[in-house]
Amino acid sequence: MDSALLHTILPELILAVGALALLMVGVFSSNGEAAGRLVGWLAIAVFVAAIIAILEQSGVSSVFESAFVSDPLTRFFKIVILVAAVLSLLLTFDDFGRIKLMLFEYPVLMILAAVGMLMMVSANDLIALYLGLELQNLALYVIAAFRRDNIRSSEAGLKYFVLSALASGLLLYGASMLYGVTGSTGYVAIAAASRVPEMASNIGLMVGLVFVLVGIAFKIAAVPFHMWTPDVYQGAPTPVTTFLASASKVAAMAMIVRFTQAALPGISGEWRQIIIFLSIASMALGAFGAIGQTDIKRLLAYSAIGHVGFALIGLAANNTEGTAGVLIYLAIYVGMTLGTFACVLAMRRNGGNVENIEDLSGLAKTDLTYASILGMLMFSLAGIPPLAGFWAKWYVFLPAIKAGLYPLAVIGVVTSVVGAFYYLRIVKIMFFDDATEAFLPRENKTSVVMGLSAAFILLFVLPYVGGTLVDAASAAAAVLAPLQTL
Amino acid sequence: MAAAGFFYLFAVLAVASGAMVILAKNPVHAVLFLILSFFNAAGLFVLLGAEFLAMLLVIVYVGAVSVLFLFVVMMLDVDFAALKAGFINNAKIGALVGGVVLAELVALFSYRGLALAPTLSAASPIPAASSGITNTQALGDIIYTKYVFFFQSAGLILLVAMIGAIVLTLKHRAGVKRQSISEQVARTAKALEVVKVPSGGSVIPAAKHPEAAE
Amino acid sequence: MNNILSVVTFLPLVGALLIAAQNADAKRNVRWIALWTTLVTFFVSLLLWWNFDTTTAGFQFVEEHAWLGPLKYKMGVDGISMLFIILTTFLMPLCILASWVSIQDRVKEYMIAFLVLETLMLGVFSALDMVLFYLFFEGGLIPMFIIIGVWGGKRRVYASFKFFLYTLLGSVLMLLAMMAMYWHAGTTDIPTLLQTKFPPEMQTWLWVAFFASFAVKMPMWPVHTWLPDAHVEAPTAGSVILAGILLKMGGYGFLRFSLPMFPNASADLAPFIFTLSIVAIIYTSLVALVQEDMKKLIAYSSVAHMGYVTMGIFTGSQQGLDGAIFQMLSHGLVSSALFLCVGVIYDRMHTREIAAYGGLVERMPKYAVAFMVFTMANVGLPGTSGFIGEFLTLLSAFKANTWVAILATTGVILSAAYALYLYRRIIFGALEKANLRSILDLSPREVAILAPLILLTIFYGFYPAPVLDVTATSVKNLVQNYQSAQLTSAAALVP
Amino acid sequence: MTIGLGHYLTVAACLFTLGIFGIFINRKNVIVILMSIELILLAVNINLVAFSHFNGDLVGQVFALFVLTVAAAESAVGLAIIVVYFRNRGSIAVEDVNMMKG
Amino acid sequence: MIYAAIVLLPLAGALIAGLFGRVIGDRPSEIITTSFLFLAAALAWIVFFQVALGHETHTITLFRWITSGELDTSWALKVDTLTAVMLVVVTTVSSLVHLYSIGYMHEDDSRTRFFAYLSLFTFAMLTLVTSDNLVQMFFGWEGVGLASYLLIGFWYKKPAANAAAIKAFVVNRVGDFGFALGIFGLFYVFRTVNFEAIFAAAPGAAGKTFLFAGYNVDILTTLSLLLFMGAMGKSAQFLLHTWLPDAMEGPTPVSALIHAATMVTAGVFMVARLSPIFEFAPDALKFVTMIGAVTAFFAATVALVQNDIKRVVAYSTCSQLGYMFVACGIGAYGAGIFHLFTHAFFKALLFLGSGSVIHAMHHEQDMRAMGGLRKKIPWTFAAMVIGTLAITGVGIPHVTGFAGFYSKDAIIEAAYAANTPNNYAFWLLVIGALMTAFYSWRLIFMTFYGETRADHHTYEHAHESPATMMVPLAVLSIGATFAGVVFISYFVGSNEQAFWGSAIFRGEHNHILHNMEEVPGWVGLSSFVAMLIGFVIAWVYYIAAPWLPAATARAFRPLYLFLLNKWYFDELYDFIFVRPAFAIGRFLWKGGDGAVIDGAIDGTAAGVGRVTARVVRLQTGYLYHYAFAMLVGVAAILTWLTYNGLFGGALK
Repeated sequence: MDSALLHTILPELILAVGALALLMVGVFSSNGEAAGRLVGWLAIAVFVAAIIAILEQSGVSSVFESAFVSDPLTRFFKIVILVAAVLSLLLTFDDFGRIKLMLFEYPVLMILAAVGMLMMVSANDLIALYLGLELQNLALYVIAAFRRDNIRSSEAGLKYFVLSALASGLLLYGASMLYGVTGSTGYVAIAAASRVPEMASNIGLMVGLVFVLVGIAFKIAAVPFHMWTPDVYQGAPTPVTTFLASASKVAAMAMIVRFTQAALPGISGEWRQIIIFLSIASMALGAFGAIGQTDIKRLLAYSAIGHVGFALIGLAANNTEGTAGVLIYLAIYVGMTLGTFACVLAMRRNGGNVENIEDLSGLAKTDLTYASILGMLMFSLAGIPPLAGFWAKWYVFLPAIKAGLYPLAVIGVVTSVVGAFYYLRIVKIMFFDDATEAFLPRENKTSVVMGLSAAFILLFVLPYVGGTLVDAASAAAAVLAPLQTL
Repeated sequence: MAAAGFFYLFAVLAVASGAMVILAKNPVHAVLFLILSFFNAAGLFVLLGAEFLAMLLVIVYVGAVSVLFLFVVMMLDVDFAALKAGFINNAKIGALVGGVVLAELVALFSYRGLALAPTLSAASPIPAASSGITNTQALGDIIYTKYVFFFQSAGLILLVAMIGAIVLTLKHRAGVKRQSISEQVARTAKALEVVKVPSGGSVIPAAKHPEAAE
Repeated sequence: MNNILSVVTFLPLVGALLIAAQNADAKRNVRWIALWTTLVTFFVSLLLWWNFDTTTAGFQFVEEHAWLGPLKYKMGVDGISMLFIILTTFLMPLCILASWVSIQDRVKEYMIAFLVLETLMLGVFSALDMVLFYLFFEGGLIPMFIIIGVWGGKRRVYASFKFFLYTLLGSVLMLLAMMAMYWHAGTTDIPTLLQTKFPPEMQTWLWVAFFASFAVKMPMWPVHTWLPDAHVEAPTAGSVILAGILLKMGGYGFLRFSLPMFPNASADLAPFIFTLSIVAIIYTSLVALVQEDMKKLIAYSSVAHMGYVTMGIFTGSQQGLDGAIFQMLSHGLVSSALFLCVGVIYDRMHTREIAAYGGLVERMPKYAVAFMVFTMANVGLPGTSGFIGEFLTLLSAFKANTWVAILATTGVILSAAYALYLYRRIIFGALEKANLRSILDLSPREVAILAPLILLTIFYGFYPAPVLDVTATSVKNLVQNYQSAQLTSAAALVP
Repeated sequence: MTIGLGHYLTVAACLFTLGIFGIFINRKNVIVILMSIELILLAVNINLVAFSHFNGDLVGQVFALFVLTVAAAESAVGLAIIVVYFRNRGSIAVEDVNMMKG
Repeated sequence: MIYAAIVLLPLAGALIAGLFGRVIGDRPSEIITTSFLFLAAALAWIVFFQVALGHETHTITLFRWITSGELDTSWALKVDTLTAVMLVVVTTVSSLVHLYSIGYMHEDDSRTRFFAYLSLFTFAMLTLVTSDNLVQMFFGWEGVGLASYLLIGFWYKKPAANAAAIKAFVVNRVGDFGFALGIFGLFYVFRTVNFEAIFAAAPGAAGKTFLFAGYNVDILTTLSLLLFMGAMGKSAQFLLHTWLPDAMEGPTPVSALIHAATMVTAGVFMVARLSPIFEFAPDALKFVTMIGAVTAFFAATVALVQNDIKRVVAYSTCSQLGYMFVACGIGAYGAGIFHLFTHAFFKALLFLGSGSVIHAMHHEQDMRAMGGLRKKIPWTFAAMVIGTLAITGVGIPHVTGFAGFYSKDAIIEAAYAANTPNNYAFWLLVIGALMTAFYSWRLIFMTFYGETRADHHTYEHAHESPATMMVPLAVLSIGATFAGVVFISYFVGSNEQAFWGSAIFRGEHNHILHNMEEVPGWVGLSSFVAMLIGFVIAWVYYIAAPWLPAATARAFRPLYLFLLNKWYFDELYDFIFVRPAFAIGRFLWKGGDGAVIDGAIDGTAAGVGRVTARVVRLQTGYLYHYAFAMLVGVAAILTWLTYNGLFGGALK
């Protein structure tokens, strides 16, 4: 194994080897509870090591017959994914510890899921894409159902599994069609084929495109392939939901970005139509669906659906700015999501976690810091400046306008106003309503995540924070620029 | 001609038994139909010159997966009487949509045929029959070389599946005594304490170890 | 001196941080810090006025720093925005004082919200980057939403949501237009955009998008209904800020963006604006006549007065623009003062029902005088600041279209009717209600709040030059550009 | 009469559709849903092998090989989840899997 | 300097009394304001002699006011003859009213406020008459309106006073609506609002047209009419007169100062001041004449039957203002101003006399509850008689007479000379004179003659007013007696041209002065005869045959009621303006804002709610529905794309 190859796959290697090692550590340690914590912390160390390995990388390299690429784009996604993984793992300790669920398998599965995500991000081949996706999926099915004694958790796992397997099947069917008509599973060859003029309306290519996109759309929870989201978000343990909503979503978006732009630049007209459709449907349904919710996790699920719609706007623009917009959107969205779920985790009363939105009533009177952070997150999710959420929207709408997608942009902003309603509702409940019983004291790790998230969305407006991120995203997006010539 | 005959035989049987999988009222029957379907698909594979995959299909699916299905179907003490497959009210609309998809796929394939890309060139050509390399060998040649990445990834997937299946289903039943070797090894003499019991007194020192009382 | 604008803008934020560091129980400290912060800000802003060069139309006190990519942190003022800054910093200490006693609940949050709001408002008027402008423009929604929702009246939730969503819907369209402008001009720098010539058909769309935002903010008929609700429910100081400054952002936006950047569209759509303005003036005046809630009445009168502003702006003439700016400033003083007046008796009686009052002059002569001055200013009596703006805008309207002038001038009759009718029902008459017999006249604190407003209202009525001089050059420049744009487009039509 | 690519694809499409159909026509037993998914994967495999044959390229078979692998793993996890669910709910009727909705 | 002093002294008084009245006390406030006014009056007389008789004209610019582009207005003092006359009238009457009020208001708690208002009014009136531009004039115009509003509503506890105050302000605003439009129009046409510049440019605009309200109309006629609308409002002319009688709710000195002598004559002043414009708008002048004549007639008819002593005088004022407008309308500005000048004396006298009566009767204003007072208050009686003699124009033709004799006769003669269609102006004015005599004497007879109808207690305690009230009556009586004979030669007579100088402009087609000298002799006598007839009828009705009024009223009951109810103008306006305004307001509020706009918004919100409910219902929780949704999605996308890709080709 030559050193260039090693360097390219080092992050994944660290994670995979780390997972195996931690498995050993867990298996051979005696005390279950302590082992879980130990492995958890070690897993964080592994993640951090992987992040460092990614930061060490530079340039563009592709290995394994070009099935695996590493470039600024993949590194951007990977860092976001790993940061999300670290923070959602951090949120796990207290919550799982309380219900005696901090088993060592959990961190190991998370690492393996992360490996899968990283493979999805780097996939430049349909087989690599599929394997990465499945590696991630299988781990996620398990951790979604991780509370074995909890019927909601197992129902979430079941639903997630069944529908996800169906989606994988659809994706595979599409992949097989793409392979069939282009004779290759590699993106490079597929892209070359897609650029041939007579392939422009090739049936196989169309069918392949539709089915693969549908499969990925399921993962990012775009309407109408979103149906699993509210149920799974609600049923899965909150730290798992956090992971699902952040890292998994980023990985899937990375997949769709590279698949559309790197594999099928020749038929961008077609896939953009699909993306626009998904985008509009997601934004609208996300906005309307969330209004009717009483459970905060379900609400966040609909919010996530809506946000995917917004992120897809950047993709629909099919230009470098659009890609950068997607990246920025995701990074900010992950920041907001982590904070929001940390806040959800902090909603604890004597009986344990509460998830009803009404439970937040009058929070500003009992815990102003908490209420302020959550309120800020809500305004940010609603896209009100100067918070980060606004910038997320700015950077996806901007390229859409450049690309002339005016109706899409108008629909987007109108739905964002509808969406603002339910975010405001939460603020209203916290700030305007009468106080109810106070929550139990916040736990340190939860507070840390909340604080980090709040600092991020508040300080994004500063050039050191936002500027850095925007520059990185722009550089990352530039990788795909040569492919967008059509 | 014979190939065509076999194709139709396998194809029809595969599709028919596939249909029975979803229509059978008894899940056990469904599993058996699934096995039948797989057998026929394996037949199709053989027709296509993919002997290794055909064998694999039979071994992995019929031998392992389907048996696993049967096992679970039987294990879960399901009341089969209650599980009679009543068709849903809106099966018609479902059938309609499903039919549309199928019709579209089939119609599209036949309307223009499936044009293959002019850029098409085999990355790993199937060795000519004259070369004497069997299908299995040919696959083996590339799986461990060109596609080692996929192979390793598949290994991880299986690992995840294993961990997952175990962590989900393994029950740590309370009250079940298990041997703990490490605890046994780590046993010290203190585990056994010799106490003098004063006549009429208690073995347990009062309020010294309140948790011990539980 | 070269970053004085930023200092003015962010001083309140510093104050807010200081307050955030205070213990929530230290209400006294919190109030004093807030007051001093706003006072210092006011005095620093006076430096701006002092050093302002009235002979140039360009932007002054400009500062520019790198920000996010192509976006720059760029601040600066010209004759159009200068006075709004002073108005803002001037009204803020009054707001703090007005809340001194009436706000006892969650004082810390209240003051933070106000100070943050001040920073955002100042930012709106001094931003020279479109996106920066939008940031401040929209950001103001958050503290205002909180202010109405937390310290508001019974229907505060409805009002705050209406306020928020209404204005948000308007401004998101503007955001898209800004993006389109960015792609066309390659920059979000306002001075550059002011020089950019947008193609006429593009102008129309951009104009409409900006209009959506500013019309709601102004508010213009028929998108005004959030205002009465918001005013009625907001605490006194909230109403003051709402009427005094937030509404001005719409007018400022028209002056800063719509008119100079899309001159052809503005000229084409001026009749549309005139129509809405006239409807606003007549319609809302009539509605004001029958109100039973004091704040609602004043709110409707605000809508009517803003009608003069929009009308004046879109005449595209020196008098119209001068008048519109003056009307906004004057309205900032007068309607703020009226809301403060309502607040004075609301604090005592806890009702805003007009019917609950009557004959107050007997017990509150000082109050009656103050209220009279502001009522008359509201009516547009010459000798008060209310007259100048109304007069100038109507004067300019006559040139634009006589029908517009005629219909708009009916507003002076109606405004007299509703304002005096209100005054009569509250102040005059016999003091019959038993619970009013012990009502107290203005306290020294309230005098301190209202006295500056009275003085300025009358002073500017007699001597508006300090204001008109500041705006003159910039407005002249704007008008020239506007008119030359009409000429070039007319010339372009000739083959 | 030669059997061409289209024939195989048609067979695969039929199985594929049956698989999808099986998922939502079935209201009683979750395991049948798993079987339907297997049908879908089988259809995919037929596609892949057929393409592999007609393109003269082994990659399709490699792909199919991994699909088979993954499918097996997926079944294992799926069945595990079903077992867990059954323990909690005492039923694996699809109609009963609706604790959460809205 | 002296001009500034005249204008600013009242302001200073107003500010001192208004702001510090509570501190310094009632009496000092009264003394300060009154003495300031007397000082101003003295200065005004000096100015009058300097300017009017010395033929000097001055314009002093104080400081900038509104500057915006071409619009450049300043606070200025323009003093020419016309102004000087007004200065004299205003300051004299005002100072006397101040003095009078010290006595009249001595029981009132809010005296300082009253004096502050009076001085404020005087200030506003003085700025009005000294303005050199339209905007400052408008300032004064509205300023006097404010003071009038404040003073009418001075007794704020009286609902009627409040209502009258608002009515006065709002009706005046209707007039100001026209005035303001006129200013806008003048600015639009001439790009300036300064009198000098406008007057210089006006001839050039004569006969030219512009587009106004969609019609091509004569510039100067239109603008003159608009400006005259302001005058109609302020001077309570027909259609906009309704506020004046109601304004009598204010204290009587106010009625004397504002609603008789000064403010209401501002309209006349304005027409005279703007004569360089009106002269080029003959159609507008015809309208002025017509309105004036109709008002003179109409108000007189109403005055015939009123029972409130002040209302009689108020309608009389209204009527007399009509005379002045007729004079202006036919181009005899000098005569109009002359009548204004004399009218100020005798009408103030009548009002203050009425005030004295009311004072004596403990604020009883109904003449039906008076009678026989001449013995109780002889000096007041004497003053009232002088006033009546003056207003009815008693005099010996070609020899001498009271003030009204000169001024009114001049107008009636001019009206004949103007040769209006059918001489309608002349006849209306003559009939008006007849009625004037009737109602004026009716007032005297009902109040001072016959048996008293007051209750015993009141009558017994009726007493003569204090000196502060009687001195002004005396001074005004002198004015009412001699103002005519002294000044006739300047205002309309031989020295006319020199007296007015450039203050009044007469177009080249204006031959009214010439024509006046050629009217037949009977014209000169007609008013005298009318006056006599009126007096006789009054005598018959109220002295000789006291049962006759009631009988007449019964006989002509509809007519009587029609007049008693002031031609039902208030009811009419209430019906067509006030009620609809409130009704429309309510409709727009509840219907427009409430149902339509908020309805649409709330409806949208409700619609969102309905959509939400459907979306939520879609999420059934059933796996097969979820799968089904996915399949539908696939089918839809596939169908759309293949349709487009294969058959449409539109994507490329």
